Amino acid sequence: MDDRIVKSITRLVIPFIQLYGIFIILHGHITPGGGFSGGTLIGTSLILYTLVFGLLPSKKKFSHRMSQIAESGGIVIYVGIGLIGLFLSGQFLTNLDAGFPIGEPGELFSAGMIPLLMITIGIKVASTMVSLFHLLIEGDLDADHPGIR
Amino acid sequence: MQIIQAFVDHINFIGAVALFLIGLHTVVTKKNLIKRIMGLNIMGTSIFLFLVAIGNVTGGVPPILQQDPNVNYINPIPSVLILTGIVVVVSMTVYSLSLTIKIYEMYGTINQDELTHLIREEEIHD
Amino acid sequence: MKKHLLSLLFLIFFGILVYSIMEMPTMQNQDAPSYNEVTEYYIKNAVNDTGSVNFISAILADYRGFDTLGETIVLFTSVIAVASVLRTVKKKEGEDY
Amino acid sequence: MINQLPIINMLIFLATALIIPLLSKRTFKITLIFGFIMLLCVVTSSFFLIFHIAEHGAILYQFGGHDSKIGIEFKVDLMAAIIGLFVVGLTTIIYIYSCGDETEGVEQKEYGRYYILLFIILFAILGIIYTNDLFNAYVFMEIISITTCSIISIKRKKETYAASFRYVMLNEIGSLSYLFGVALIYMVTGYTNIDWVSQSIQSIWQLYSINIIIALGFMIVGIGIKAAIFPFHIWLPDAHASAPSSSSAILSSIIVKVYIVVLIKLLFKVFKLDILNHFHVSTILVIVAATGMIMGSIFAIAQKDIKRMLGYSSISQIGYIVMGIAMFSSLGLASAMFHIISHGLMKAALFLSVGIVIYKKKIKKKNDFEGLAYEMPITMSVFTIAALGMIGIPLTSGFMSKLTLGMASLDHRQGYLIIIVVLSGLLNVIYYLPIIISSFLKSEPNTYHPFKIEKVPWPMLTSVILLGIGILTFGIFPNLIMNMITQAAELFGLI
Repeated sequence: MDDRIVKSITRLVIPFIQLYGIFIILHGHITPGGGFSGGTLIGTSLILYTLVFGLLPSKKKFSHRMSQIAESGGIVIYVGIGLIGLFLSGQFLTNLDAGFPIGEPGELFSAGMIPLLMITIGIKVASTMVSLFHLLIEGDLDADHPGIR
Repeated sequence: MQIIQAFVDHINFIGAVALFLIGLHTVVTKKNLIKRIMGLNIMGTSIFLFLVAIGNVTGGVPPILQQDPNVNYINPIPSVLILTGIVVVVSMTVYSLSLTIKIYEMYGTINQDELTHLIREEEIHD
Repeated sequence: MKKHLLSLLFLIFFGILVYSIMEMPTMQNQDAPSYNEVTEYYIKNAVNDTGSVNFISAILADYRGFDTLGETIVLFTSVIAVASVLRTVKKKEGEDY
Repeated sequence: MINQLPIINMLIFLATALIIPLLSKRTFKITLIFGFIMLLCVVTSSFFLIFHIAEHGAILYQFGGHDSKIGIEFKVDLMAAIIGLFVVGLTTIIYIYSCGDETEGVEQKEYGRYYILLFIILFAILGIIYTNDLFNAYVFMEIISITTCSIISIKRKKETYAASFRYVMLNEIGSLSYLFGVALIYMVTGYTNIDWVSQSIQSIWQLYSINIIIALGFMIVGIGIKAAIFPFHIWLPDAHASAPSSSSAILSSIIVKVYIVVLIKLLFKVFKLDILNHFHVSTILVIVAATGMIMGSIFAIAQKDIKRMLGYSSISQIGYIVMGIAMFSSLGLASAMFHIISHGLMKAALFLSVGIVIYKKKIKKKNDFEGLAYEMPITMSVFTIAALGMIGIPLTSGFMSKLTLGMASLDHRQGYLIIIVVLSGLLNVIYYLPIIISSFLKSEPNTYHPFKIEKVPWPMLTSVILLGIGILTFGIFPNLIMNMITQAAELFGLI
């Protein structure tokens, strides 16, 4: 798409969408929301970027390699947090008994491992959304014009 | 009159069931593959609506700790189950969409009837 | 003809389900059988158990955290599955799984 | 420490799936060896688990240290341990086969992904077997369905996509039906943990019987679609015929069986006999199973494509398993579990030996098997053993499972069921025996080369031989596992 207004508005809006997504992820244990909603928001902002600026610039910003790392890394961190619980307290995915700090309920830094898990889920969901969208678009391009790439 | 009252009282559940059957009907009868996928999504959504309706408490507040100790919280568990379910349905949708793209690339159609016809022709051809 | 028969079948099924909904415990208040001691436990103790003010997050990431692990794996799987269907062979080395 | 074994087994598979992409830069052999070592680790620990559980009773494992009422719980009882070992062991054998299987549709670059998906399937299977939570089972069910669909569609052929699209659709309808059932059960009980649900259901089912019956119907239909129980089998032949051979073996001998295990859990742990007898579930299941046994065989006779024929044969064999379950007695359950294992071995052997033939000879039709045994004696011998097992000839494990099933039906005062078992066996003869006879005895003069034996890659041959030995072992010494299975079946508290 080659439209100056759309492009500049998108440039303007994307940081705010992402900021809002990060806000929702980080406040998952205090306010409604959490990893899924926030991750989807961040993913949507990148999808918007793809729609406006095209596939190639977007892939430069968020390559397959990067999304692979984000996806595998998300699970690895999740399982790692679970394993901390297993070693320190004897059960997989233990929260407070494993020594995660409870903090002051209602504050940003509280609730032990929950914010960590939320961040993990957020990263994972965001990268999954984007890479699924990219994959579908690429597949569609191939289906319409075989041999374009 | 009583029947209407009963309908209004159970409208969430009836809506959920109706959506479930609409989705199932779409999946079973429609020939367009994309419409089938949409039917599956409608089915999934209907079940989420059903779960939300189970957990709902009239006049309740969202399950986030309030200062006032006398408020009625809605049941948080169905919401959690839905959050998990949504993601699952999303990934299933994406996978079936990718298959649709590939089927379109291979056969040039996304109509189930034509597809069956083409596959049968190929089998005879072998 | 077949189409109408199918529609009729669905209508009958709908009727059965609506009838059975009338018999179900559909009260939307705290007397519902699903609003039992488990829910009350969560509402009463989730803050002390997990430190999270949002009960949904507490259940999602702590009490039922294993479900959420399964769900992240569903996402991971879906990416690999879609990639295995759609990504064509011509691509650079080392960019692949 | 032994309490942690179930979760550690699962995490090993998950870790393997995550490490495989990192090994993509090196030669593929390293990945294969790495995966094999991991599988062996889990096989060993599953052995430990069985002996531990047979001695000390079921392992209960609560995630996060929460009470089973409010958290998620694993309950590894004897049946779960046995099925777990069966799944992992059989997958190891199929894995050995798949190492030698170089082309068979899957492209070189897809190998890594294929094994990632395979290990994620194993993770989810162990989860669904071990878990004691209805919703958790749903999550794993979805992982299994998405991965199985993609190990079919990973073979980039035209017909594969159409087959796996149909499989996805039916699978998703099945999962959503199951989820609807879970929602209905949650509505009246407020729990998702199986023990608590069943405890709660026992006291309230007369009050909300309509909820229970609808939930039961939706869940049985949902699992029936996934397990290809007779009227819902339409996805199975296409999917089996178009998938790569090792995927077909996994699909037919493991995935379908796992859903049967879920069905067993659902019937005998959640709903229990009172409710089931009240709604006449036994009769319905017997009818479904009997029609499946007969119709599956009849459909199989009509097929020309050999893999499709094996798929229809699977439908009829699933009928045997469901019939064993439908007797609602511990002998019937034991026969069902024995048949799960023996059919797993036999169907894997059939699919893999046919896979070798397809790999080497590129033939798919039944009629092309003439004189093949002269060129591939070992493969065709294993094929013969497994096919005889399907028919139910003594000395094979298939005979033992049919014998137990017959005994169970006599015990259940339903002796007429034996007629159906025998009839289905005879139908099996009609479609298996001609292949065996034509491959061993018939020989066209132009295809007959008495000393030209085809060279087959050793991993494929090893796995097929292992399966053949397994079938004979369980046929000659059934008590190796039968005692344990009977012990496991008695734990369900049936008559």
